[in-house]
Amino acid sequence: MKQFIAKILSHASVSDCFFELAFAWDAAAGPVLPGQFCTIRVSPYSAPLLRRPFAFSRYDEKTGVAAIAYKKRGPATELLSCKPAGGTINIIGPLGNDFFRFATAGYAHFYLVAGGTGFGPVAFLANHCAQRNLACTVVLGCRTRSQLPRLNLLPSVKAVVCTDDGSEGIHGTPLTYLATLSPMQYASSAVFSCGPAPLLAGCHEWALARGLSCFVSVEQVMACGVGACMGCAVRVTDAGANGFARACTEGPVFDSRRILWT
Amino acid sequence: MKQFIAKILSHASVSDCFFELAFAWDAAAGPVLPGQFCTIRVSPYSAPLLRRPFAFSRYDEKTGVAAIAYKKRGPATELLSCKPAGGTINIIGPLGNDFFRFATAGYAHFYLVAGGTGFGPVAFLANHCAQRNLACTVVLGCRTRSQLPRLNLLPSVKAVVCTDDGSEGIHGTPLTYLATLSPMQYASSAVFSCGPAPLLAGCHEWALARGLSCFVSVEQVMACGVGACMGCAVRVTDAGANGFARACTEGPVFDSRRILWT
Amino acid sequence: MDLSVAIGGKKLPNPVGVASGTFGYGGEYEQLVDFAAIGALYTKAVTLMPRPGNDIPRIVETPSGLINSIGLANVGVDRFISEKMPHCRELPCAVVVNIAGSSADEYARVLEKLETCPGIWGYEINVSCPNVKHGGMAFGTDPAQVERLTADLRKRTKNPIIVKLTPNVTDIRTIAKAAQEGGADAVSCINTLVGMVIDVGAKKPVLPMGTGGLSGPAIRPVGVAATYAVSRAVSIPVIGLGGISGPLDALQYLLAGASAVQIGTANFVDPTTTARVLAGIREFCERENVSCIKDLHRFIP
Amino acid sequence: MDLSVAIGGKKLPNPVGVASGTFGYGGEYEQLVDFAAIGALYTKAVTLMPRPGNDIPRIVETPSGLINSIGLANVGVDRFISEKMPHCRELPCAVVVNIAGSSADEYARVLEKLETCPGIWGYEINVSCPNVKHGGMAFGTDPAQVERLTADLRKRTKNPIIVKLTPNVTDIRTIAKAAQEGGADAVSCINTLVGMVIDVGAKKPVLPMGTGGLSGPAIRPVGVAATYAVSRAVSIPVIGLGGISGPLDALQYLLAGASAVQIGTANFVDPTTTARVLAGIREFCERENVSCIKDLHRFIP
Ligand SMILES: Cc1cc2nc3c(=O)[nH]c(=O)nc-3n(C[C@H](O)[C@H](O)[C@H](O)COP(=O)(O)OP(=O)(O)OC[C@H]3O[C@@H](n4cnc5c(N)ncnc54)[C@H](O)[C@@H]3O)c2cc1C
Ligand SMILES: Cc1cc2nc3c(=O)[nH]c(=O)nc-3n(C[C@H](O)[C@H](O)[C@H](O)COP(=O)(O)OP(=O)(O)OC[C@H]3O[C@@H](n4cnc5c(N)ncnc54)[C@H](O)[C@@H]3O)c2cc1C
Ligand SMILES: Cc1cc2nc3c(=O)[nH]c(=O)nc-3n(C[C@H](O)[C@H](O)[C@H](O)COP(=O)(O)O)c2cc1C
Ligand SMILES: Cc1cc2nc3c(=O)[nH]c(=O)nc-3n(C[C@H](O)[C@H](O)[C@H](O)COP(=O)(O)O)c2cc1C
Ligand code: FES
Ligand code: FES
Repeated sequence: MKQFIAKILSHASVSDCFFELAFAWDAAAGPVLPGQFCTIRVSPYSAPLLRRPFAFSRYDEKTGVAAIAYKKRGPATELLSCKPAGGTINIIGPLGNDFFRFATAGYAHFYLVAGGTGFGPVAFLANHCAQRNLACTVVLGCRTRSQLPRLNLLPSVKAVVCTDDGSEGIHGTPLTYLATLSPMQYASSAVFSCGPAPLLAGCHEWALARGLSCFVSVEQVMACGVGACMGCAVRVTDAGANGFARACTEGPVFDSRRILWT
Repeated sequence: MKQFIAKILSHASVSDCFFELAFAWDAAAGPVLPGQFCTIRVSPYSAPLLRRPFAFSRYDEKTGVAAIAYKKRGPATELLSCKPAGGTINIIGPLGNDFFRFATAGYAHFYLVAGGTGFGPVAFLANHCAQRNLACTVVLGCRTRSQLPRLNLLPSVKAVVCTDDGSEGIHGTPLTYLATLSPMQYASSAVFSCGPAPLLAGCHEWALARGLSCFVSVEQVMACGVGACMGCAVRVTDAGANGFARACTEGPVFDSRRILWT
Repeated sequence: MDLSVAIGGKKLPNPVGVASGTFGYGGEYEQLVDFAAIGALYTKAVTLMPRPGNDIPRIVETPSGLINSIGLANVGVDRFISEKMPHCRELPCAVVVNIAGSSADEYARVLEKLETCPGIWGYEINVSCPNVKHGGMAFGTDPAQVERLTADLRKRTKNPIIVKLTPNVTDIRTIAKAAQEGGADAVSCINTLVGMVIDVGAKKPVLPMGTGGLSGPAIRPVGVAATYAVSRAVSIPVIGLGGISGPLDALQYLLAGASAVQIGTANFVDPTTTARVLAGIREFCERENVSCIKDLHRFIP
Repeated sequence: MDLSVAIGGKKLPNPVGVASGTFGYGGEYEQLVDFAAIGALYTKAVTLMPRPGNDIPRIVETPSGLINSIGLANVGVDRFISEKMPHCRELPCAVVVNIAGSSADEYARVLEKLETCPGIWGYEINVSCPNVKHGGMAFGTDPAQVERLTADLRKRTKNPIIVKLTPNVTDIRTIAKAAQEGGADAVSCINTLVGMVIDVGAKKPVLPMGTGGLSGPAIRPVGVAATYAVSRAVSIPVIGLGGISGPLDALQYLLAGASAVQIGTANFVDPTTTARVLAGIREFCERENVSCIKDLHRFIP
C-alpha cells in the first residue's frame, strides 16, 4: 500500500457509459489482486472532497500497468473523465482484500457475475483465473447492448451476456441465466459477484439454495479507505465483529453468508 | 447586461504569466466599453464558489468577439486556464461603468497607465482612443521582459514599457516614467490607470500635484457584481455616499479624487 | 398542484424566495432574472437610521462558502420608503421587508413607519445578524428577548411576521418556540454562522471586524438540521435557507419540514437559481404525485 | 526555533496532531505516514463498554465537508488496553486517548483503567460528540456539567487533561472557562457541527440517526472564529481544529490563538497532510523570524 502520483497511460470510453483508465503502477506499492481497489483524489479543491474508491480492472506486474473501469455517476467520476492521458492521478492502493483468496478451496468451476460497475473487477478476476487454468464463466448484465463495456477478456474465458432489453445475449439479468443452470452445470462451483446490491443478494440466494459458496464484493461510501474511520461499515452476521465489518479492510469481498442481507 | 453561455474562440498565453481568452459575445447583452468587466463562473462545483470579475481586453461589435486577459493567481484563474478553445464559459456582463465616459471633457492627451492585471483594460482603452483619433500614450509596467503581454495595440498607439529589472524599456515602474515628463508634455492631459493599488495611488498623486485629472479602475472582492450585496464597497470621500461606493456599479472606474486613499 | 404557501392569513404564490441582503431591493437583478418566478423578495435589512455598513473588505470566500461583513448597510427606513418602495411595489412578487435594530424600540419604530407604506407583504425580523455590535444576534440568542420583541411587534401589525433565526445557539428550537409564543406567523431558518478567516500573509483577520457571517453550500447541512429540528418544535411554517444552490438542495429543506425556502449566496453564483429551483420543485411534486408543499412533510416523520 | 508545545507540565514535540476518530489507533496509516512527524495521535474515542457504533450508512459527503455518524464505535477500554495500546506505545509520537462516556461515572471509570496503562501521554475528554443519544454533546453544552466532570477527572490523574469543545453552543467561551475552572490543562476546539443530509430520491435522511457531525474545510471558518474567541477567554492552551487541509489553514488557527492544531478529515483526502502542515509551519516561522508557536500570538491582539 502506497500513496503515489501515477501517470495516466490511456483513458478511453469502453461503452456508452463506461471508461477505462490505465495508469503506471508504482512497484513499491506492491502487487495487485482481483477484487482489490485503490482510492483516487479527483480534485485539488475541496469539492468534491473525498477520495473515491475504484476496483482494479486489470494489473500487469511485468508492464507495470494497472487500470480501473468506471461509470460516470456524479461529480468525482465526471471530473475523472476529463483527465487526459499523459496527465497524472493521485492514487492510494492496493487496498482491501481480494476475490482470489477465496478461490483456494477445491472448486471445479467459478461463475463470475457482474452488473453495472462490477464489470472491471470481474474481468480482472476472469483473466486471472484463465491464466491459472481455473475454469470460469463470466456472466455480465447490463441494461442494453450499447452499455456493454469492451474489456479485454482472454480467449479462454467463457462469457455470457445478459441485457435487460434483450438487445444482446440473454434477455434478462445474470440471475435469469443462473436460474437456467442444471445441478450438473453448477456442481462443485462457487459464485463471485460484483455489482448492484440486488444482484449480489440474488447470487447469494441462488447459491445458498444450492449449497454453493458465494463471494460478493460490497460497495459502501468510504472516507479513509484504510480501516481507520469505521465509516464504511456493513452489517455482518457474526457477533464477534459486533455486527459490523469494514468494507475497506475486512472486505470489500465477503463470503455472502457473512453479510446480513436486509 | 445578460447572463449567457459563451463559446471560447481562442485561449492562449500572451506572456509567461498572462492568458488571453476570447469568446463569442451575445449581442443581446449590449455593447462593451473599455473599463467594463464581466463575471465568469469557473467551476460547476462549490469550490471555488464565487464568480470572478475580469475586465475586457477587447471587444469588436462587428465580429462579435470579446476577450479578457488574465493572470493565474489562485484556484479560479487556475481552472479558467484549463478551458480549451471550443468549450464554453458562463458569462455575466457587461458590468460596471467605463473609462471612456470620463474622456468626454476636452483633454488633449491621455496617459494610459497599466500594471499587472491592468494590461487588458488599458490595451482595450488605448485601441478605443486610437480608433477615435484621441492622442494617448500607453505606459505599461511589469517585473521583467518575459511577463510583458503580447496584446495587439493599433500602430497609432504610442507605448512606453517599464520593467522593474530594466530588461526592457525604462528601468523602473510607470511612475518612474511619469516623473520624467515635463509640464509641456503633460499639459492638458488626463491619466487613466489600472493595476495594483500602489500604482493607482502613485498616479493619483502625480496627477494631483500637477493639477491633472486621474481616473482609476479599482479592484475589490466581489460577490454579486451587480450592485445588490454591498460587498465590493470602497472608501470614497463624499459623505453623500456615506463614505462608501460599490466598485461593481458605481465603479470600477472612479475619479481618483473621489477615492479615500489610505 | 398548488405550490402556494400560506403564512399568517396571506399567501405567497410559490415557495421560492430570494434571501435578505443578497438581492438588494430587486432592481439590481432586473436584467438577469424574471421576477414573476420569484415567490418573495426579502429585502436587504432596513434600520431606523441610514447605516454606512462595516469597514472594508467585507467579503471573503471560504471552502464552498462566503463570509460577509456588510453590517446592515442601508439607506434607513425613511429613504427606503421614499426611494426603494416605489420600485419594489411594482415588482410582480411579494415583498417582505427585513427589519433590524439595535433595540426593541428601534424595531418597533421601523415597523410602524413601514406600516404606513402600501405594497409590503410582510416583515422578516432579523434578530440574527452576526455583523453588528448591538442588536442583531444578541437578541436572537435569548428566547425571552425574542418572545418580547415579537409580541411587541405583533401588536403593531396585521401583516405576516417572520422571525429569522440564528444557528449560533445551543438549541435553536427554544428560540423558534419563543417566536411562536410571541405571535410570529413563521420563522426563517437559518441566518449565517459566525466565521473568521485570517490572512496569513498579513497576519491579521481578512475582515476588519474579525468575524463575519458564513453562508453558502458549506452551511447547508447545518440549515437542514436546524429546519428539521425547528419544524418539529413549532406549529407555524418554517422557511428554510442556507446553502441552497439547486432543486435538490431546496427539496432537502422541504422534505425536512420547511414550507418555503430562500435562495441567498447562490444568487451571486447563478442569478437564475430561483427559477431553476422552482422548476425542479414543481417537477418533483408532479413525479411524486404530491399535491402541495405540505404534502412533502409526510415522508419524514 | 522551538516548535514544542507545553501542556500541563508535559511537552508535545510539535504542534501538529491527528484528530480523534480519523486515524484509528495509528496502525491503519502506518504504511502511508511517517509517525515521527506527528506531534500527537488523538485516538478514536474509548468508552467503558465496547460499542458497535451507529447503523449504516455512516458517512455522507457535503459541499467541502463530510458528515459522519460513526457513533463512537470502539472495542471498549479493556480491549483498548490489551489490544491497541501495545501497538500505540511503540509509536514515536505522543498518544492522547480520547475518552467518551454517557455518565460522569463512566468517564471516570475509563480514565481510571487507562491510568493503570503505561504509554499514555494524556487524555482528551470528548464532551462534544453529536452522534450519541446520551452523554457526548449533552455534557458539552452545559458549563456546570463540564466543570464538574473535569474537576472529577482532574482528581484522578496527573496526566494532561484536554477538554474537547463543541461548536454547537451559544457561547463557546463559557464552556471553555468551565473546563479551565475544572482544572483542564488545555481545550481542543472544535468538534463537529450538527448537520443533516436528506436523500431526496429516497425521501429520507441519508443517515439512519438523521443528523451527524459535519467536519472538513466547510467548517474551518467556524473553528477559527471559535479558537479566536476561546483563546481570549482562557489562559490554558487551545488546540485548534476543524477543516485544516494545509499549512495556511493551520497557520490561521495558530495566528488566531491556538498553541497546537489537529488534522482530521484531511487525513482521508491526503494522509500526508500532517507532514505538509508541519513543514509549512516551520517554514513560515523561519521566514517570519518567529522563535516559537506562542510568538505567533502577538500579531493579532
Ligand atoms: C470498493 C469499491 C470499489 C468500487 N469500484 C468501482 C469501479 O470499479 N467502477 C466504478 O465505476 N465505481 C466503483 N465504485 C463506486 C465509486 O466509488 C463511485 O461510483 C464514486 O465514488 C462516485 O463518485 P461521484 O462523485 O462520481 O458520484 P456521487 O454523486 O458522489 O455518488 C454516486 C454514488 O457513488 C457512491 N459514492 C459516493 N461517494 C463515495 C465514496 N466516498 N466512497 C464510496 N462510494 C461513494 C454512492 O453510492 C453514491 O450514491 C466502487 C466503490 C467501492 C466502495
Ligand atoms: C473589476 C475587476 C476587474 C478585474 N479584471 C481583471 C483582469 O482583467 N485580469 C485579471 O487577471 N484579473 C482581474 N481582476 C482580478 C481577478 O478577479 C482575480 O485575479 C481573480 O478573482 C482571482 O481569483 P483566483 O481564484 O484565481 O485567486 P484567489 O486566490 O481567490 O485570489 C487572488 C486575489 O484575487 C482577488 N479576488 C479573489 N476573489 C475575488 C472576487 N470574488 N472578486 C474580485 N477579486 C477577487 C483578491 O484580491 C485575491 O487576493 C479584476 C478584478 C476586478 C474587481
Ligand atoms: C452579502 C450578504 C448580506 C446579507 N444581509 C442580510 C441582511 O441584511 N439581513 C438578513 O436577515 N440576512 C442577511 N444575510 C443572510 C442571508 O439572508 C441568509 O440568511 C444566509 O446567507 C444563508 O443563506 P445562503 O447560504 O443561501 O446565503 C446576508 C447574507 C449575505 C451573503
Ligand atoms: C469519521 C470521524 C470520526 C470522528 N470520531 C471522533 C471521536 O471518536 N472523538 C472525537 O472527539 N472526535 C471525533 N471526530 C471529530 C474530529 O476529531 C474533529 O474534531 C472534527 O472532525 C473536526 O476536524 P476536521 O474538520 O479536521 O475533521 C470524528 C470525526 C470524523 C470525521
Ligand atoms: S473507509 Fe474508513 S474504515 Fe473503511
Ligand atoms: S459585488 Fe455586490 S454590490 Fe458590488
